[in-house]
Amino acid sequence: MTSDMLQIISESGKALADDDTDLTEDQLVAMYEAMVRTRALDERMIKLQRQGRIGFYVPSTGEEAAQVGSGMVFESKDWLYPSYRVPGLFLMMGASLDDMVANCYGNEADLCLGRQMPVHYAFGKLNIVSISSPIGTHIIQATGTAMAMRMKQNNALTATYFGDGGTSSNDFHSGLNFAGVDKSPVLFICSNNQWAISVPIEKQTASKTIAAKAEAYGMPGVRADGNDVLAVYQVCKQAADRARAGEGPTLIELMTYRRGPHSSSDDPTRYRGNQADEWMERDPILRFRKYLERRDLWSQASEDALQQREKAAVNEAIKRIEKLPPPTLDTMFTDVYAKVPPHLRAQYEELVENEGTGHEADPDAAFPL
Amino acid sequence: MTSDMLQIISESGKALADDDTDLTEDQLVAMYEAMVRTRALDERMIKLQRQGRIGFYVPSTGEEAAQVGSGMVFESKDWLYPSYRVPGLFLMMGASLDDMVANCYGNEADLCLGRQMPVHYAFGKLNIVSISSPIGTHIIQATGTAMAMRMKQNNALTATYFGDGGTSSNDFHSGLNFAGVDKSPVLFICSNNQWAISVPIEKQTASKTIAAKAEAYGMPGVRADGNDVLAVYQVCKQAADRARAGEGPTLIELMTYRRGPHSSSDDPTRYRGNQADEWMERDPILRFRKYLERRDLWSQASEDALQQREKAAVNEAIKRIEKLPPPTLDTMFTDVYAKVPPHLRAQYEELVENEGTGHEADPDAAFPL
Amino acid sequence: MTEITMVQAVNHALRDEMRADDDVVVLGEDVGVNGGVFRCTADLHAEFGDDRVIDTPLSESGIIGAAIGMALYGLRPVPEIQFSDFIWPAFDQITSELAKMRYRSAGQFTCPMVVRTPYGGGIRGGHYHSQSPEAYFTHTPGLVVVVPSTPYDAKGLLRAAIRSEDPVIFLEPKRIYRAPKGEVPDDDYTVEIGKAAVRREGTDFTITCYGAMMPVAMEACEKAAEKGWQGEVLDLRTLLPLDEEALLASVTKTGRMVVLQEAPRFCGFGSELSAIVAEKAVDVLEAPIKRVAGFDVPFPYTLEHVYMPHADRVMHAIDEVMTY
Amino acid sequence: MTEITMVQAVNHALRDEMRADDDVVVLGEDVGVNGGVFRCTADLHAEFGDDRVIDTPLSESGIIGAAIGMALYGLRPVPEIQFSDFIWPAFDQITSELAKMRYRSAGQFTCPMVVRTPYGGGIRGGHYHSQSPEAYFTHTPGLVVVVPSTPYDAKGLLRAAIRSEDPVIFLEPKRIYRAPKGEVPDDDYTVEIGKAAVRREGTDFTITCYGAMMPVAMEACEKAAEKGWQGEVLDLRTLLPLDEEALLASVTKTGRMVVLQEAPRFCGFGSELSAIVAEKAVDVLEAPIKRVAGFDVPFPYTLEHVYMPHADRVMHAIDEVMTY
Ligand SMILES: Cc1ncc(C[n+]2csc(CCOP(=O)(O)OP(=O)(O)O)c2C)c(N)n1
Ligand SMILES: Cc1ncc(C[n+]2csc(CCOP(=O)(O)OP(=O)(O)O)c2C)c(N)n1
Ligand SMILES: [Mg+2]
Ligand SMILES: [Mg+2]
Repeated sequence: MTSDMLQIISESGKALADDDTDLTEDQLVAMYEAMVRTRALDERMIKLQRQGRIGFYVPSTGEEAAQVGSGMVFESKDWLYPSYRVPGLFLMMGASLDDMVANCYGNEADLCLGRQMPVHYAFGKLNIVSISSPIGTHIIQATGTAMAMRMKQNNALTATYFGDGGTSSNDFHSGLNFAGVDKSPVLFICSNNQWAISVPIEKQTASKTIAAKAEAYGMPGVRADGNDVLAVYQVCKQAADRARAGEGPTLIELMTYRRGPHSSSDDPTRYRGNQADEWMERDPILRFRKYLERRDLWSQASEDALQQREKAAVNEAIKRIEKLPPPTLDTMFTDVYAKVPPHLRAQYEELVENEGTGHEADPDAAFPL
Repeated sequence: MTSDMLQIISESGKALADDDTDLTEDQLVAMYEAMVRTRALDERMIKLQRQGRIGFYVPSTGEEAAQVGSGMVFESKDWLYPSYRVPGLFLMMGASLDDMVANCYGNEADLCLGRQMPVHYAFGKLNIVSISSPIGTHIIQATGTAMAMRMKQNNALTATYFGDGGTSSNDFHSGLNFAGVDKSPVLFICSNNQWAISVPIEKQTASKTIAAKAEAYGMPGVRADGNDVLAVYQVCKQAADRARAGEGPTLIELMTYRRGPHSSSDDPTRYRGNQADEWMERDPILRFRKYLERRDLWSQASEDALQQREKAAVNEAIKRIEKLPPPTLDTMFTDVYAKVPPHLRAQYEELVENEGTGHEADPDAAFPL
Repeated sequence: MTEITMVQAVNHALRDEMRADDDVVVLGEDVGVNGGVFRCTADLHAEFGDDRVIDTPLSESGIIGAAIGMALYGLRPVPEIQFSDFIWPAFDQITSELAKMRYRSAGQFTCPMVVRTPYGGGIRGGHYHSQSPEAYFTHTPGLVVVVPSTPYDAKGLLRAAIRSEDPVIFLEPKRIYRAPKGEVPDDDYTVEIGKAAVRREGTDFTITCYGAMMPVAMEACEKAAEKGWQGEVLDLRTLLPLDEEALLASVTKTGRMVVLQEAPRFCGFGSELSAIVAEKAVDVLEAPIKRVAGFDVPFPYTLEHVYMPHADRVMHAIDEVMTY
Repeated sequence: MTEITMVQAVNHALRDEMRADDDVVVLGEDVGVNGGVFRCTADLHAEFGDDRVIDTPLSESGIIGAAIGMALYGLRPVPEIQFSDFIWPAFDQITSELAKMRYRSAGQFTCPMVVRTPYGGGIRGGHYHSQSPEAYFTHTPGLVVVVPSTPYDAKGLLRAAIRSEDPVIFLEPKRIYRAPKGEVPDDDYTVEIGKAAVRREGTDFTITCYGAMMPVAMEACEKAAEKGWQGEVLDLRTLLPLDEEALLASVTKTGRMVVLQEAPRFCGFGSELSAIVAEKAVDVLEAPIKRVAGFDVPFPYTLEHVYMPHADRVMHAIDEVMTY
């Protein structure tokens, strides 16, 4: 890791010199709990996928600090354009476990009515914009929202999350370029987990860092240890303050590592050795726990209680959601337009007339990515 | 103009300290002649357009040094992916005036058979790749060619030209990113003439310079006074040497100014004041002429002879080309595929049968861009 | 009523909607001080300022992507793509994002907006300033595709589009941008999206058309009338959702059909019209359905006048269906 | 002869062509060490190395743009787009550049290459891992569009595509990537581009299909046979240029036609087939031309099995044309 990267907690959990965080002790504990909650959800969901109970999942193991440290800086008027690897962010912003789980089951309880694959969440009430699969498209959309916020002068901000691979996309370029010119209040948060499926960062860009790309767009670029939740918080807080003060966008690079497979469909042993092991030792949760323990904010007892509580909460949500039926057939035809147009009404009617609802999903279909 | 910009000839034509060019006196004179030739062609063609004899034209007035200074560094094995504003480059590389003029008439002598608008040249024998209108698409293509050259290890290089507006395009981003990772031998040459039609550079990017964008792609970015032909030559030569030596790509920013309208369809008085005037004084041809005169390489007599010769050459080419007929009807159907497929053969036959060739072009059609 | 061009009609629609609703903003290349390369946004910058009339960097994907973000937040953006030939860098935003946002979020997020873009040949623009891309959009569920053919419709449809809750691709036939002029009311009116217009009643055959092909269809019908054949000109105006009822009604009445479009024939929009009739009204057909379209080649420059469908070529098709 | 999957057939075609011609290179996301997310490029990196099997940055427009530059210079690139749903960032390169390079330069520059990409539903991929984009490409003059439906054809067509002088969009039906397996010769062979295949001879009706719909058409014909109706299955294989002769011959023989595709119906590829028949063979039709297609909505995840055309739905259409 290079020297221009902010670190506040050392890998062994010691506070480094510049630990002047404005976070209260309650907040610190809440952050820790959020990180553990995120992992509890992830671990349970990937198991569900392995058991064939949901079709697909994307774990964020090892990237909890990036989600939780950044999630601390947003207000309810802010808008978020997330990637698929930030479930913890949603929980922090107020998404319920039921909503998260229902999305992965894609059944009638899913806020998106099972129209997209698992992990493609959308939370309208939380201003968390619908995730789509195409990489990068949301980055310029985030800028557009931030341009509107700047026009309205309401001190709100937009934040968007993407990976190292996402920096190669067309709309990383347009998103940062438009924001730079407009001085829009937007945080571009890159979780540099060093892999885009099987492609390592060296094949993704020759830039020395991701943060260095900010200069091309006339905005500050900052870097933090993405496994250090306080460092993440600090760079995001500073960027957010600047954004709210009308000083424009920031590109934030959070150095971390994708410890697990890209998704439930991926087998990383095909393309990388045991590099992941060394990152086990840099585990963001463990590190923060040591820090809290040093500050006497955490104990084995609180840990045990938390672990039990969070796992139980996930299991209960699954129990509630799993038994619900799939979305009804008519949901295939609604929401294409504000009103169902005649040709879609006709297609729906023909479907119901000809086939009823008796079809079964193909049990052999398997997703490779 | 900022200090990190290479200048070799002062605006008054004086050689500055670092004038250690490797160019011979003959080469210097040839460069001057090429600049004058470029302007002679441009001025004549824009007049032809005003007279309604060709449909469209894009002048490069004031940007001759960028074309000629860079054009000196290429060898016949190199490949060029030009913009529409570098006619002088083509002349230097060996394009004939007849070919240039024929392209603007789009008649049977046009190497592209009148299939594109004027100024969308292609010179297969010179490795000067077909220009298309969409801005930026050629930048990543240039990288692709350079990737192939790197694989073949043949010391050839690719150069691509684009404007300040072009740096906002998707394929500026992909082009530089791929080249950075691959270390491809390619020169990315940006003529920063400070305008993209009516959009000034400040609205195009917040980057301090275009050259600064190089860092995002892990390659050197250099800047030269684009109205100083020797400075242009020097930065391009160094970049070319690096490319041939396997040291990868360079982003080159040539600071200049679009003195004329964007094209024959544009009226710059609508969106900018008389900013152009101050750039008249920085005329690249005048400046280089003063320099040559100081070095006793040029005189009024040589100037008069040159001016006369070049204008006459253009006029003769026009005379030869103008009288030629349009491409024949069958050329509408060839070259869509390597062989004309049955459906196109049928469409051609139907056309000929039903209509003959008797149609006249619409005299009122007028191009706005 | 005033006689104005289609460019002016578009300009007035934008101006009026911007006056009526502060959330309407215009963005694109050269739309600001310059007023657009076709002058469709003339004077808007002076009246509404930098924040609502935005000159963007040169990136179509940026223009549409930013507009989506604005629309999601509640603005009502009207992005301009300078030529529809340059819309492709934005196609990912349009087809993957704009068209699917409402559906994929089950209505939690919507991005109503109007993507305005001049399309079609007839201005000697060659290859990349002349194409007719409608079929790429009409195959994309979630989009509304509108093509006006008169100044009246241009203003009325554009106002309706701006007020609509769906994303609209608004294709402006640049060949008829400046002529002919047409009568346009000075007061507020809209033209309903999703409804075709019968431009000429007839009993012998139907010509379907839209945009700059409407006057060509009319001219061809004049020629046909000289032979005693009365053509019905159905100007579709909205291509998606299509006014299928009007299409089937006209063809049922006439029994013969000529499909006219500028775009290349193969898999063009017109093929859908043929397919619908062959599926739902094949029995009424007294002759094959003839298509008159651009040839299946890239749009040529010098031979533009041969490439583009004109009344004589349409007349050949009419001849064929009438004498079958 | 060996029994292999379509993935293996693609893989072997790439391997064999790369062995035969040093200029053939493969590029894309995860095609290298990882061997492609569907394993189509497995083992190629080990055999041919970094220069010929290139893991690119995450940019489809970069992948196709770079491939164009390579092809112009004389290489024979075979770029992979990981899912055809992600091809849109490259659509500008494909439609503005790849398709038009030969034409606009009057043959001075050409960029033969094969853009391989898996398409279609059936793997529970939802919205963005399931779409069938063929119609966007078949409306673009200058492209060749190929869709294999068997391992044999996949290998033979891909080899022919790599050797062809035209740019080919090679759409691989991922639903049948791994099953059924099929017999594939071990020696060199190609399948001619531009020729349809009759998969089942029949006299009563024609079903047109391609890709993963071919087995669905076959299954539907089995059901129809139970009613005594003999269907002819025409697998188009090449969509552009289309084997119009085979289409018209089959429909002329049977007099009835069902058009089958996974993609949304409206302005889909199948509409062109209807239009051609309505234009050139309307008299042979004894019934309306029925289309069975994806619904005109974005591709849903949970209801995928309802969305995708299956034999029962095809059978409804057969019933309609047979009992008309
Ligand atoms: C435009 C596009 N191309 C390809 C893909 C397939 N794909 C899904 S995720 C991914 C890698 C993303 O890597 P990165 O941005 O670093 O995010 P990470 O998965 O590491 O969090 C790829 C190539 C896609 N979803 N969209
Ligand atoms: C993708 C695309 N969008 C828009 C245009 C219309 N257009 C033609 S030239 C131009 C400005 C280009 O400016 P710049 O790149 O600075 O080059 P310059 O004309 O100044 O040499 C624009 C917007 C285009 N040709 N392509
Ligand atoms: Mg990553
Ligand atoms: Mg410029």
